[in-house]
Amino acid sequence: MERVMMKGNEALAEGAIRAGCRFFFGYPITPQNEVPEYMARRMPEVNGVFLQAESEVSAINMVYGAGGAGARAMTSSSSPGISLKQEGISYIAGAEVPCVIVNVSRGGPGLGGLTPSQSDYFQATKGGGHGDYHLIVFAPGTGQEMVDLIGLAFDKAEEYRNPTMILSDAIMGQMMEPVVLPEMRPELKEKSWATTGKKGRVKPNVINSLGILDKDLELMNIKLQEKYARIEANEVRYEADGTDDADLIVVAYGTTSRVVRSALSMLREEGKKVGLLRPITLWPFPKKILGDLAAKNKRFLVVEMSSGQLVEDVILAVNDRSKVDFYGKLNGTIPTVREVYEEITSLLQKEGRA
Amino acid sequence: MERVMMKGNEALAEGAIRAGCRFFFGYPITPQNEVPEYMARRMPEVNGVFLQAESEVSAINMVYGAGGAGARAMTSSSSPGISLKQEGISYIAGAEVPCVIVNVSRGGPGLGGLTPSQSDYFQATKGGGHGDYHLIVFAPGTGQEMVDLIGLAFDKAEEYRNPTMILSDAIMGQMMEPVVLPEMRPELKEKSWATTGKKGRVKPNVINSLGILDKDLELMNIKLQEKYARIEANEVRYEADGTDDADLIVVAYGTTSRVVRSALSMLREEGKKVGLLRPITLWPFPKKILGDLAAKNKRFLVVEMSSGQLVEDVILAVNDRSKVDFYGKLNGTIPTVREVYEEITSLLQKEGRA
Amino acid sequence: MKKVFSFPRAMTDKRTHYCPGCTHGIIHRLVAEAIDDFGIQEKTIGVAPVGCAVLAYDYFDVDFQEAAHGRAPAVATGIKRVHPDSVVFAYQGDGDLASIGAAEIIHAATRGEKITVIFVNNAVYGMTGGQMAPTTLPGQKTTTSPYGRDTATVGYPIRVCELLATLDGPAYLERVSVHDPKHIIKAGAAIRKAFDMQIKGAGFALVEVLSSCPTNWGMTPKDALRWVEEKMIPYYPLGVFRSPEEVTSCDA
Amino acid sequence: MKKVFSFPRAMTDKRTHYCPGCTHGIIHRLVAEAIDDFGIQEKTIGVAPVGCAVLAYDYFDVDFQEAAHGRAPAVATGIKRVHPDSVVFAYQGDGDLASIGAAEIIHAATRGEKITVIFVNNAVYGMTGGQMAPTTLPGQKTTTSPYGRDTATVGYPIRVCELLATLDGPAYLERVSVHDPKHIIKAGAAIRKAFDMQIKGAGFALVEVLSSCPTNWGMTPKDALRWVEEKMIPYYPLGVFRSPEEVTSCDA
Amino acid sequence: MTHEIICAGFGGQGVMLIGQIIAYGGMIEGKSVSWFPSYGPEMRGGTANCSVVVSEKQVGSPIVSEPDGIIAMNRPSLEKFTMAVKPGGTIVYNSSLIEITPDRSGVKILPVPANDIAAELGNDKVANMVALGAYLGLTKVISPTSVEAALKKVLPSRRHKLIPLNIQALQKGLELAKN
Amino acid sequence: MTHEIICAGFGGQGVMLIGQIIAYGGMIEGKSVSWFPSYGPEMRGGTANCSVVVSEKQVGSPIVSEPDGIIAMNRPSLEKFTMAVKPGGTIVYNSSLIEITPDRSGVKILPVPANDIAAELGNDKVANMVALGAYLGLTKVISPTSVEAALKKVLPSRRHKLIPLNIQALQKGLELAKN
Amino acid sequence: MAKLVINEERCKGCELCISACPKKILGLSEKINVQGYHFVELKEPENCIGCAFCARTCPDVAIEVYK
Amino acid sequence: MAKLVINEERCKGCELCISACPKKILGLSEKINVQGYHFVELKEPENCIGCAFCARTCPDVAIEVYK
Ligand SMILES: Cc1ncc(C[n+]2csc(CCOP(=O)(O)OP(=O)(O)O)c2C)c(N)n1
Ligand SMILES: Cc1ncc(C[n+]2csc(CCOP(=O)(O)OP(=O)(O)O)c2C)c(N)n1
Ligand code: SF4
Ligand code: SF4
Ligand code: SF4
Ligand code: SF4
Ligand code: SF4
Ligand code: SF4
Ligand SMILES: [Mg+2]
Ligand SMILES: [Mg+2]
Repeated sequence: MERVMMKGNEALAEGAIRAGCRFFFGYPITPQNEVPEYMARRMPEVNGVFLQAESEVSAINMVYGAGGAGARAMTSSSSPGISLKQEGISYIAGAEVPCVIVNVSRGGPGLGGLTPSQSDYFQATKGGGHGDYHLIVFAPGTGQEMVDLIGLAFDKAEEYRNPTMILSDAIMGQMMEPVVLPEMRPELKEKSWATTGKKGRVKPNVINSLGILDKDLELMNIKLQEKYARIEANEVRYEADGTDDADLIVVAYGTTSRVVRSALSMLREEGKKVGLLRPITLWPFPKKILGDLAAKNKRFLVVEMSSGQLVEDVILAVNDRSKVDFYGKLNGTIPTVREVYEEITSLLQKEGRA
Repeated sequence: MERVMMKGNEALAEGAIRAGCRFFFGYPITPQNEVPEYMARRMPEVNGVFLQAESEVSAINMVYGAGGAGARAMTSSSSPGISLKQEGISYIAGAEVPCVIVNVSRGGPGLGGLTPSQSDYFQATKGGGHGDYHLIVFAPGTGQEMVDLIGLAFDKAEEYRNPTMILSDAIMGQMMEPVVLPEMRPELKEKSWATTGKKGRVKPNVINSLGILDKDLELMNIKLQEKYARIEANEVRYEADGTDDADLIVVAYGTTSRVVRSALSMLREEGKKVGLLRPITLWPFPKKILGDLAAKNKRFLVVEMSSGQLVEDVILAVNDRSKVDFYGKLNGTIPTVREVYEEITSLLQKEGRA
Repeated sequence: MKKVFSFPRAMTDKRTHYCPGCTHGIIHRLVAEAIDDFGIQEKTIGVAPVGCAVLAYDYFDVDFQEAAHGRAPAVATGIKRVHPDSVVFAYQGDGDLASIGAAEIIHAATRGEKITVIFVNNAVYGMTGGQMAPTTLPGQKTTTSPYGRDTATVGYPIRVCELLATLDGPAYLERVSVHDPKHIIKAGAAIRKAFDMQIKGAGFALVEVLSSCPTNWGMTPKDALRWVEEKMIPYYPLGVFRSPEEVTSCDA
Repeated sequence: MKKVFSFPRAMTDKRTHYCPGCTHGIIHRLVAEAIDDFGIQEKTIGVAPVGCAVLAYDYFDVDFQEAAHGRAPAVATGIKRVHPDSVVFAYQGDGDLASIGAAEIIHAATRGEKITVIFVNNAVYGMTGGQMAPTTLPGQKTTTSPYGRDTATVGYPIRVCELLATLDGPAYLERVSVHDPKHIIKAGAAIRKAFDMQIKGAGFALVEVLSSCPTNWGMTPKDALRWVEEKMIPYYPLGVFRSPEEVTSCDA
Repeated sequence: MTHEIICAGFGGQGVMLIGQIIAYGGMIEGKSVSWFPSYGPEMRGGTANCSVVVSEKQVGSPIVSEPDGIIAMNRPSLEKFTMAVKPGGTIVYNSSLIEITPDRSGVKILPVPANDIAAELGNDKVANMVALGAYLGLTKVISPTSVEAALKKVLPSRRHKLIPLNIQALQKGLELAKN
Repeated sequence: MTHEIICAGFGGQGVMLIGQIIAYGGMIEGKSVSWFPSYGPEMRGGTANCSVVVSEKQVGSPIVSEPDGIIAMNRPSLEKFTMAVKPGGTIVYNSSLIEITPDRSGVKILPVPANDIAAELGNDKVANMVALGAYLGLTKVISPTSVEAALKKVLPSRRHKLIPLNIQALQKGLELAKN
Repeated sequence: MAKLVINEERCKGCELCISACPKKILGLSEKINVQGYHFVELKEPENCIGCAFCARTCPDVAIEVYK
Repeated sequence: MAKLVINEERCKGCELCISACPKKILGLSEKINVQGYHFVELKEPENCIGCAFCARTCPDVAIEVYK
């Protein structure tokens, strides 16, 4: 297959289309504008629909409608816009409508800035909306993963009838890397549960998240929790690089994992035993591997662009079995390779493993 | 002072007024309707403003305006409405505007139901909106606390220029208990930072959360994080009941703490050594006391109406020092005293402490 | 003997949860009759609002999606774009459509989205217990305007048909009432036309139905209908605000 | 010699970040002149939008609050209710006001909120790089309507003044343009009037200003002004859509 | 000592009110109290009930699932809560509208023709007070004087003229309990 | 071997393009590459730069903070990045517009009168290619043939007729580097 | 003469049909249905003209009309 | 004769004043300012009538007019 250079956002958009997405509803916001702009050009070519909604709130509800009607539908936005979508996301999760939500996140809180950020981690993984629900959250770390994970996001959304999210950022979205695009998916088959018009069915299909009788709501939640347990059992994805012989394992995802990778390669050249554990799914979180590594007496350093969010999940995963250090950069700046290199070096020195 | 019986929601509303709140912006949603309805009757009597906004989104932005202009302003809603406010809340936190947000939460996700729930815990404490920010979150456990904590919420909001939240639920809101109302606060003094019109100031006051130059945003976040550290150091509140001699400590807040209290009093009558640790502030979280208790070899059981949210903070707090069990009820039902009693009893038996 | 009037096929036999005498029931029936008339039950998809009609999906025997409060036009848009040959209708209250959902309805209308909207204006938030709606009349008492709606501080009610009629997108806009049999029949005709517009692909169609809320108005069902006639109609004049004929000239 | 034209006192001397020839700058100046004229600099509070004018607070020497995208009317409402004697104005773009903020502007208007809104209609999302706005003309190419705005699928532009004129709340609505000196002077008068309305307590006032975006339209500043005159004005006719005289009769 | 009660019936039968009276009365007597309403799953109409707790200690759960006693004003309510009553507890039910007898042992059961007595007193609305009187006669949770004081708090002043009638109904109930 | 470059200049000087050409060329030569744009804090106008990484291994950080070389097309860019260049690295700058010389030791420095040469070639726009040629001449990150292949990918087909001119400009740059 | 079929279980006794009937021949029953409502009855079947005003007015679609 | 004070550092060279001037006496300078723009100059001061069209059109409030 031919490799082409594409911006992350455009690679993601083309990846979505090749995965069968034909309905895009979005609203402009930097740094994700390449996604809707690409879709605006491309959707008409594949007989798909690009529609600029009047707001993010409307966009997520259009996705809810289209996803409920059986289509592969998606929306994309950036942090403030994703906050506006929280009610809709909670509805989609409750009604078990498959769809994909992309957050090309930026620095917050508030209006913030356009720099990349990882401070929407909690919002994405713990549920920024109300109620007990989970998105399956993918964190691409390469241009190729922008393509591959959006395809997977659509597949998993349908398999589990669950909204999935791509959590990316300004760097992943704006960066160009070579990618190999997959073939266009053949037409998708109809979903038996979707709102298509009854078309001879005895019972109408109803998409909702209402549990007005107490028991209904509990049953709805039990069903959701059972599904989440299945997802946690089957859908964890991560990359472990040099973790086997490492004393110190750095945990990082997305953009920071790239910076960490550069720093680690400098350190390995110096003969340091360091490794990278890169969660690819942020939810379900790679708890088990971290627990296993912790049991082998590894130490951990979490590097992220936030005041400390991912680090909580790492601590919960390793719990009493190991030590977790944290190196965070607040929104507005990006950790440099040098900074991470020095952080690790000083950590190794402190631990006497240098 | 005279004790009067009031519904929790009305007690809270009167408490707000007596704390000097004169601006209420809200939108109807069950089970918090008593709050705006009370305000609609009461505000004109105290020369205050009750305004029904066109939506929750608008309401939170009116609060941002009014709070930025120097007033004691509040809004209240319930879970789906609180989700809609997430962008606004992130702005308010970023711009450091004091105000109070009330969530009389209900069962989710999605449209859900009207039963009480504690599944908005993560949203309230970890930031449902984008970016690294924190609300100071109070969880009243009695009618009296509905009155007292809203007053405190206004004071702390101003002291730290930070939004605060009252996380309550359908039960706390609808229940009547005797309360003692405080005196009406005297007029509040003007704030030097508020948008009042320049009135002779040399520099205009500007309320915003924009950091368009990279460094600005990092500085804004550093300032916020420093403030959060101060709040964590000074504003933790909890109630410890019988924790000194207890082997097993149940951690619960709000409605579930009431159910737990009933179960514990049954168990204490049986001579069981059990105690209650009730966080009153959910953020900042009473980490230290939990850590200290854990160090004394106590065991913990977390009871909450969710699939497990508070429990994560408890585990993070006790970390490697103790065992934490979990008993959760999914949205749609409320744990009964009997159920909690039995859960604890069986736990004590398992641990051989019965 | 032949049936003069019978139970519509597009309705289920579930008893509704509406209060006695609430005209939501009449409007449901008119919608079901329109679906029957056009024989579109198998390709109709409804969108339920958050409001007293939240359980509408229980009463219609067609596919349904429950929308978040105010977002029915957006949800309907999503569905209609996926199934352009289906018939998609949204059923919304006045709080839902004219307050929290004001942006959604305006934009669905200006987009000329090929959907049918049944807009039930009962001048109050029914489901949540009678709070002020954007359509609450001046002076009207509600639980959040306990001293009567004061236009000096909270402003004026919105006339939705008039508002939408300033847009180029809508194909059909009419305001009707269901306060007596004659008007019910006219309302039925309007609803039928609004479905017909969609079936013919003409564009966005909305019928505003003046409706009663005896419970929150604190009236008997009969008095409530009189209130619709005597108080609401003068503020919300009945009539056609956009007709397909105009649309043709508009497109030209 | 005496000054015929000088730098307004209500503006700071910061250089703006606007593109060369962008008429946001002219509109800023007209607002500042109105503030000067009425001598209200010490009691004026501005609300900045999210849009190219996001940094407006840097350019006016008055208190300011930055609103979330589309929510300036709500923020202005909050401020005005707290300080009823102050003068509160919101400055909004067309994406901000007519798209994401459609509900907020309609409700501020129907409430008769005593604020002044300066609505800058440049038929495009300037700040985010030229996407389609609710005011983008039929056929107009933007980054999200790359084949030209197709009214059959994405509908028609919204005429904001006409829309708001159906409401009872507004005291003053006018559409102006800044494409030449004559119209700039008229625009200044309208903006002054919109502030005067508020000072006099008459109610909600909005001035829609047709404005250029040379950068995203891909034109020279001069050509962009010609485009305003030749393309925008025919779709968005200039004029008064609600005047204080009407209001008086309306209140009576 | 903690006493937990459920008052249940159709909307309009005044069950919420008698619950509030007990709670208020308890408060007046210096006890800890709570009152919690619960409306049926149907959003409008249907049955309703409230939980009341009166205690010497701080009230824990305001939701009563194992009541010391119930006051059931209609049949669905009686059926729903009969088995929940604690052994040794009390069941007072409105025999004017409920033709069955509760199938339960180990508890005190008192049928009260509340509507009939209220009709005799000339006002259907006070049936709830008859039932309350009977319940208080059996359980003594609060004293009749506290009821009178509570009524003044619970009823809006424009309805204070009805207090004597309510007390009369209460007395009728108290008497029934004596037998 | 990993080579990291920053190309910087005014918007409109084509610095993004030459960055993309290097990245594309690297890809064509089978290497791992990344390109990352950065616009100044001003939302419009002003200066811009891009980071390019060409490596035998998987590319880590796409943001270059210690470049092996820079191509600076205007003075602010040169001033900003001069000190960041790694010891032994390369600085190519547009001496047509930059009247200063970079104050830096331990690196190769090549002033290139890019605009003047471009003007000679009859098209101001190819100044960037002159600078690129010089840079490639010094560093050999990618081969000139790869540039030609990359141009075909990077330029939209309607502008392919300009490729010969661009190659000509590249050659001029390469020659400058030889001396 | 027309015939009315009243679904007593759907009726909520709102009386709207009663006031809509031009012949004033409808009235509430003494009996109550499972929902707890006094339902409507055709008091003078012989006078029914089958105009279906009652049916069209009924919010609960509790009346069918035959002629 | 009127007098123009042009703030060269504020000017962005957009040329709007040039086309607004009824006397066509404004033009861009050869020089550039700190912002990098060729700023505007009054080419024929003697012909300026002080109408201030230029000033009113300038988006950057770079011109003041005296008469
Ligand atoms: C986001 C959100 N806000 C508020 C509510 C609460 N709510 C439910 S229905 C309703 C209003 C119903 O009024 P209307 O739309 O007029 O319908 P009606 O009940 O009168 O038919 C509201 C505010 C909600 N469910 N979700
Ligand atoms: C919630 C949210 N959505 C989207 C954006 C991105 N955004 C910034 S400005 C803007 C539109 C600006 O267009 P307009 O209001 O017309 O103003 P202009 O720039 O044209 O003056 C958008 C969509 C945002 N900041 N926040
Ligand atoms: S509350 Fe009003 S609108 Fe709702 S069902 Fe009852 S009468 Fe109808
Ligand atoms: S992008 Fe358009 S609207 Fe924004 S500053 Fe530039 S010209 Fe003005
Ligand atoms: S059909 Fe007509 S006449 Fe007969 S009962 Fe109904 S309304 Fe009366
Ligand atoms: S209108 Fe229908 S529900 Fe009402 S009384 Fe008549 S039959 Fe019964
Ligand atoms: S004042 Fe008038 S004449 Fe003089 S330069 Fe300006 S526009 Fe021209
Ligand atoms: S209009 Fe202003 S900015 Fe534009 S060229 Fe003239 S003086 Fe300069
Ligand atoms: Mg309504
Ligand atoms: Mg614009």
